[in-house]
Amino acid sequence: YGATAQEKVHIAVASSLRAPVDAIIAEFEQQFPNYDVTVAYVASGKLVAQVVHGAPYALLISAEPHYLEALYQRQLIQAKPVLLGFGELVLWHPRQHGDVAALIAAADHVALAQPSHAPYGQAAMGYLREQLAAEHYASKLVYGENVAQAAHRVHVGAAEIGFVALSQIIEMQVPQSDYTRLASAPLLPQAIALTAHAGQHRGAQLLYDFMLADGSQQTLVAYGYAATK
Amino acid sequence: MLQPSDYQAISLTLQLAAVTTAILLVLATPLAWWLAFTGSRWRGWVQAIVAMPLVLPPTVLGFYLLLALGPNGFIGATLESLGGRHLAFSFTGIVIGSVIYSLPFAVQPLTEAFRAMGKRPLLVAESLGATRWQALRTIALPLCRGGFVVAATLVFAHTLGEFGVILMIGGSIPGETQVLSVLIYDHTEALNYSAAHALSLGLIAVAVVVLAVVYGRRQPQ
Amino acid sequence: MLQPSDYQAISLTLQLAAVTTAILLVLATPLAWWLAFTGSRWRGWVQAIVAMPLVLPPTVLGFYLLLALGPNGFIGATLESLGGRHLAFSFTGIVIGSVIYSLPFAVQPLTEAFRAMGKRPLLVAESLGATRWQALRTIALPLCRGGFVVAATLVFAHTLGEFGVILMIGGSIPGETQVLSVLIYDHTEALNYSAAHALSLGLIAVAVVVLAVVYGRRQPQ
Amino acid sequence: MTLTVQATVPLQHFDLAVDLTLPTTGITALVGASGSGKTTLLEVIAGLRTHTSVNVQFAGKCWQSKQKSLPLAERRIGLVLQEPSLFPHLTVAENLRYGWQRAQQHFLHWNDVVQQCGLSDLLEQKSRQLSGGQQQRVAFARALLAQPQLLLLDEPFSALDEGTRQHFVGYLRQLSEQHRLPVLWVSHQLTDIAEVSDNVVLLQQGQVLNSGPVLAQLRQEPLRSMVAMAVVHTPLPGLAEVAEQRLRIYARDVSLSLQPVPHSSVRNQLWSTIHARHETSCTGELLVELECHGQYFFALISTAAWQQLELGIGQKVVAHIKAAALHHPL
Amino acid sequence: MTLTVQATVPLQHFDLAVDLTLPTTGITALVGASGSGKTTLLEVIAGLRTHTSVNVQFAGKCWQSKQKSLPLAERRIGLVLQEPSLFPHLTVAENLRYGWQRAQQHFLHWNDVVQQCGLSDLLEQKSRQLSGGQQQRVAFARALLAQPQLLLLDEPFSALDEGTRQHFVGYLRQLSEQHRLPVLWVSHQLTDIAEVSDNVVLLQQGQVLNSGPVLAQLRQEPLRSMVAMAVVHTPLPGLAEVAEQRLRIYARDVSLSLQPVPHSSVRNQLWSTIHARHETSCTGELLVELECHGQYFFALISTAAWQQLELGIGQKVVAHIKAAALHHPL
Ligand SMILES: Nc1ncnc2c1ncn2[C@@H]1O[C@H](COP(=O)(O)OP(=O)(O)OP(=O)(O)O)[C@@H](O)[C@H]1O
Ligand SMILES: Nc1ncnc2c1ncn2[C@@H]1O[C@H](COP(=O)(O)OP(=O)(O)OP(=O)(O)O)[C@@H](O)[C@H]1O
Ligand SMILES: [Mg+2]
Ligand SMILES: [Mg+2]
Repeated sequence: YGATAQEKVHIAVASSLRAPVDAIIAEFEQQFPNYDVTVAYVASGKLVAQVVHGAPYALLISAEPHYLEALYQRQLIQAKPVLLGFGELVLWHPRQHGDVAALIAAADHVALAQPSHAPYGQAAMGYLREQLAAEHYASKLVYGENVAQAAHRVHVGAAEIGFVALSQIIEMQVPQSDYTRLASAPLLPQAIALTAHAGQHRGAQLLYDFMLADGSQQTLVAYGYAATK
Repeated sequence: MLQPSDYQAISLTLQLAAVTTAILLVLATPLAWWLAFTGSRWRGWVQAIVAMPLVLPPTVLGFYLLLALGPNGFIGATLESLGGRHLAFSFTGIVIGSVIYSLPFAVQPLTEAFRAMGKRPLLVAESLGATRWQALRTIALPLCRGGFVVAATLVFAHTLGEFGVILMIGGSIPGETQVLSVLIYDHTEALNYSAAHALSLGLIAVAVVVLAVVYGRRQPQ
Repeated sequence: MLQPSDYQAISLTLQLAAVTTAILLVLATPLAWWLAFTGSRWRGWVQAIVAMPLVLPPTVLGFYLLLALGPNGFIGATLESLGGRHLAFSFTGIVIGSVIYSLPFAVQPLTEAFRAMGKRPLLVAESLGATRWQALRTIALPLCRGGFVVAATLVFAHTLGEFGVILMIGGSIPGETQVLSVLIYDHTEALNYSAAHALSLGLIAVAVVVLAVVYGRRQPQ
Repeated sequence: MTLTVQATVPLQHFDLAVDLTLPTTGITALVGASGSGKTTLLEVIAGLRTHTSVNVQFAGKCWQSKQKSLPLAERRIGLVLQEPSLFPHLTVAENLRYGWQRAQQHFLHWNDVVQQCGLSDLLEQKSRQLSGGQQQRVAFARALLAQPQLLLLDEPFSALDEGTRQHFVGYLRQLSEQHRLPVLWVSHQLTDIAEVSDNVVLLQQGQVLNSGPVLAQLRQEPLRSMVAMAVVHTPLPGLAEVAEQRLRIYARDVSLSLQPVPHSSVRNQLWSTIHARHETSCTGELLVELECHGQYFFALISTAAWQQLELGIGQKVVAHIKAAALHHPL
Repeated sequence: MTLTVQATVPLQHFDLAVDLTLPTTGITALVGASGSGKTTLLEVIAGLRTHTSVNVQFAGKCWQSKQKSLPLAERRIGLVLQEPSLFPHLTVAENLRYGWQRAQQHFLHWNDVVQQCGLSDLLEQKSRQLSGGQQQRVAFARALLAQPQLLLLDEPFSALDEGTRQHFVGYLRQLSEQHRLPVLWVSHQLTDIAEVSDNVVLLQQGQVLNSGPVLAQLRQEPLRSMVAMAVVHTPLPGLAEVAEQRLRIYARDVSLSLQPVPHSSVRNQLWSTIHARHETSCTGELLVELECHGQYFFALISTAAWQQLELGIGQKVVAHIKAAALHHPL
């Protein structure tokens, strides 16, 4: 490549969405070879700070819709953010089996993302509060920067079980017996928005539409997200 | 303005930094000594390996340390087989992580300080009846004071600010492994800027004053 | 095994580390000189302030730098009002970030090296007809070579591994600000462990060999 | 043309407080007990110690004053410090070249200096692997090769064996005479100083106790009893002919008799007049000052001999000086 | 009881290759030209330079061999290196105390040593602010206060003025005699060495050229023509009575005549026999070796005088030695 001048499209994506977004962008670039999409995988808090301070992103995908709302308030994104899909919280227990309460009771450490800023962490915390009395889990929780770190801990065995995203489970091809879907946990909305200076960016507009189109929605589903429609 | 959890984090952070600095000075001194004076052809390699913790991103280093220290890891498994507990998510674990991560900041300035001093003063001290250990304590330590100050302040300051390794190994458990840097990070991620600013400012103010006192006491040439 | 984006990140990382090291040696030398020889009562404070970048978590430091360098920040706004562009999300921006973050690693070892050398050799060189600059280059530089090696390798290695500041200021733009450490971090975040392992191993191998050569060339005492 | 130094520099137990004017020709020796401030004074002149109350002028040019400090590089000083201060990362040749290549004209030649200082075999050696005396020789040669307009030497030959030191003292005289190179040197070898210096400055506790031409200084305390030697200019009637124009005569090499002595191995017999008689630190010994054709020298004799020979001021005596004493190193 | 050293240490241009046995009583001087290996030998004995082919035994105890190296602390050496090597962060008193407080018994007393070395006023001073000579004195005192069983001194008095140096040389003799402290010292002051040493070891290019009692060495080349001095034991018939048991007589202080001379300031007139005649480096001068009651000394006379007095081996002559020459420092 390089023969024809490609238009660059900078986008920023929540790191938990890396796998499906990579797949969707590959399709997009095949379909629209004039565009070269570069993706920064950034946690939502950083993403907000960066956009506020002049980041050149044309399109944002966040696992925290209300962070995007904040940007919308400041008129840094064009329109109200739109839902792209829903993530799903699961409990990963590769070495033990049983019901969730028993697993937590048996574990020394339960990994989850930091509830103060990571949506999967918030969801996990909410779930725990609803289902169990604090003394059953409070001393066992180990927090990660995000849901990926929660997964690392279970992966290396430092924590026996952990609250992770269904998309990660699919990504890692975890057998069904090793995780439990948490029906009562809320779904985690993933939102998409065009930034204020994406106006003249045709590529960004195209990608935005592509993301919301059926094909992409199917890809998201394949990666463990619930579709919006 | 600060909450109890902040105070807990501050005290934990200072403990961690102090313990790490103390351990590193003890570990790094003989290692730096060997590096400064050995004629071994492995010297270059050892020195390079000591610098390794620097080239990996802290979270990645933390990942590998977690692997080693966790129950399935080499160190963790050994400990457990001996009836102990693995080291992930414990204060001991984050101390080990900090020690490994800051190793080069302690070893390298000390190595240079020893090299600059040379062996001569110690031999003279020994000829005056000092044991090797006394010579080290009464002569090498004060003569290499500059190197020790640099090593200690770099390690201390770096441990105050480090969070990638600690977060990974420690799991941010309040009162056990949730240090100030992790807390500040969490505040900024949660867009809770005023809390982040307050803690950062406090950290900086304390550090500036401590370091200015440490540095200010040294005489100029 | 490695993808084009990996190669791009590797080359960018090496560039960043090299540029940062070069800039820091140039900046840190006069500063360290002043710190080593001044009698000013501000010395302690200046030295403490130089160490400040260490005590903040990298992403938090990055956050403040973003504030300063971005279009609304003091520096960024000034640049823009002068017809330039602000510095966030550019290679220049991450260079500035790395330089500030690694400043203490360059200044402190150099200060100690200058102190240990003392002024005497330079005065002798000047009495032999050398200008101050020649004396610095032909005498201080080789005599303080140890200090320069420590400063350069700490800065270089640290810049290779640094990612908090860079990620914040740079935003991981491939070919512009996506350095290797950010890439490795991304791989681990994406649970893409094999890619992360491969890149980490490669980084470590290259770094060990480079450093072993640098260190190995030094004669023991 | 003079070198003037006014300085007040606080030291540990006293101040260095000098106001000196020295000629810029010939060799001036700086002497004084250990810790009297010699090194400090030399460093003040060289510009290594700067202090607000220092004023140095060389040949009409201001080197150091309250307002200004001439850069060391422009002073063109050949400096040998008490510790040799070689550049340890350079070889001997590189050390020597350091000043050499920065000099404008080269009135002192590379080969001459290297050979006189006995460095031909050492040129390629790392300077940190030199013995103490070798280091001093390199430091001296390096100072010379920088083609200085003033030599400032601080105990430059203290680590050399006697033979070598004698050679260097002679070389110093030669440099001073052939190249009109002014020299200010510190040394503890009073005989060396008496042999080659033109002027002497005596420091005590940071102050100038005495200063002036060496001939006069040798006739005064404290040098008189410390050195007990005189310098005379040849020819002198009664003295065998010698090549040197300047002869040192040690008091202890001179004996007295009332009449010339035949059949003695002593060949120089000078009719002299007893000019003065000085006590020495040793009871039982006298220093007799003799005058001979307007020149002065001493004889060291025992009080008993003075009494036995019934000597007195103004009396004519024969002074016997061993020929060998006139040029033997010891 | 001996100190034996076998060593082969590669140096820059040659090897230090010695196989020495030295007595552990009295003072042994190590002499040799600049760069001949004196410092290296001292450092080998002290254990500062370790090398596989070094073997050192002191008083029957192995200090250094292929297998073993006695820790420096247990050797109890009083070491003064060529550069004084004080601890710069300590005061003078703290430097002195460093060895003092680690010693078992204290046969050398603090006050004596401090006073003899002239350090009373310097005790509180930071040692990095001392003059060169002051540093040497502190280093010497520090070595003594460590209560050593052997003194190893490398040019310990080279930065001292002549008066002070004389004092220290005398003090060294006193230490050796009163405390039976063996001393091995390097010095370039041949007169000092001749004055107080019992034995001399002469190094040349890393090898022992000569070694033995000082009386014998002074009668042999190269010391004979370098020092031109003898040491005699008193009393000696014809010599005025003196306090010293050991007298040095410089060849240049001795003149010869065929008959005793009346009316001369020279009071010592010894009937002696001409034992030998040696050439010197100076043509026109001879060193005449004289025998008197089984003791030997030299006279330095001119060849012309030899001829004029018609001297010959075996002839009886009167040697005139100035009384002053017998104890004057120069
Ligand atoms: N570290 C070293 N490595 C190799 N050669 C050395 C080293 N130090 C000194 N030499 C060489 O060994 C020889 C002996 O050195 P040494 O210092 O023992 O001489 P010295 O007799 O003490 O001389 P001086 O009277 O000048 O002090 C010298 O020729 C010197 O160049
Ligand atoms: N940096 C210093 N600060 C204060 N006092 C000093 C300093 N250096 C030396 N002195 C003191 O100043 C005095 C003069 O020292 P200086 O070195 O000039 O003596 P010196 O005449 O060269 O003696 P020496 O013959 O022993 O070398 C000494 O009494 C010494 O203790
Ligand atoms: Mg001096
Ligand atoms: Mg020597």
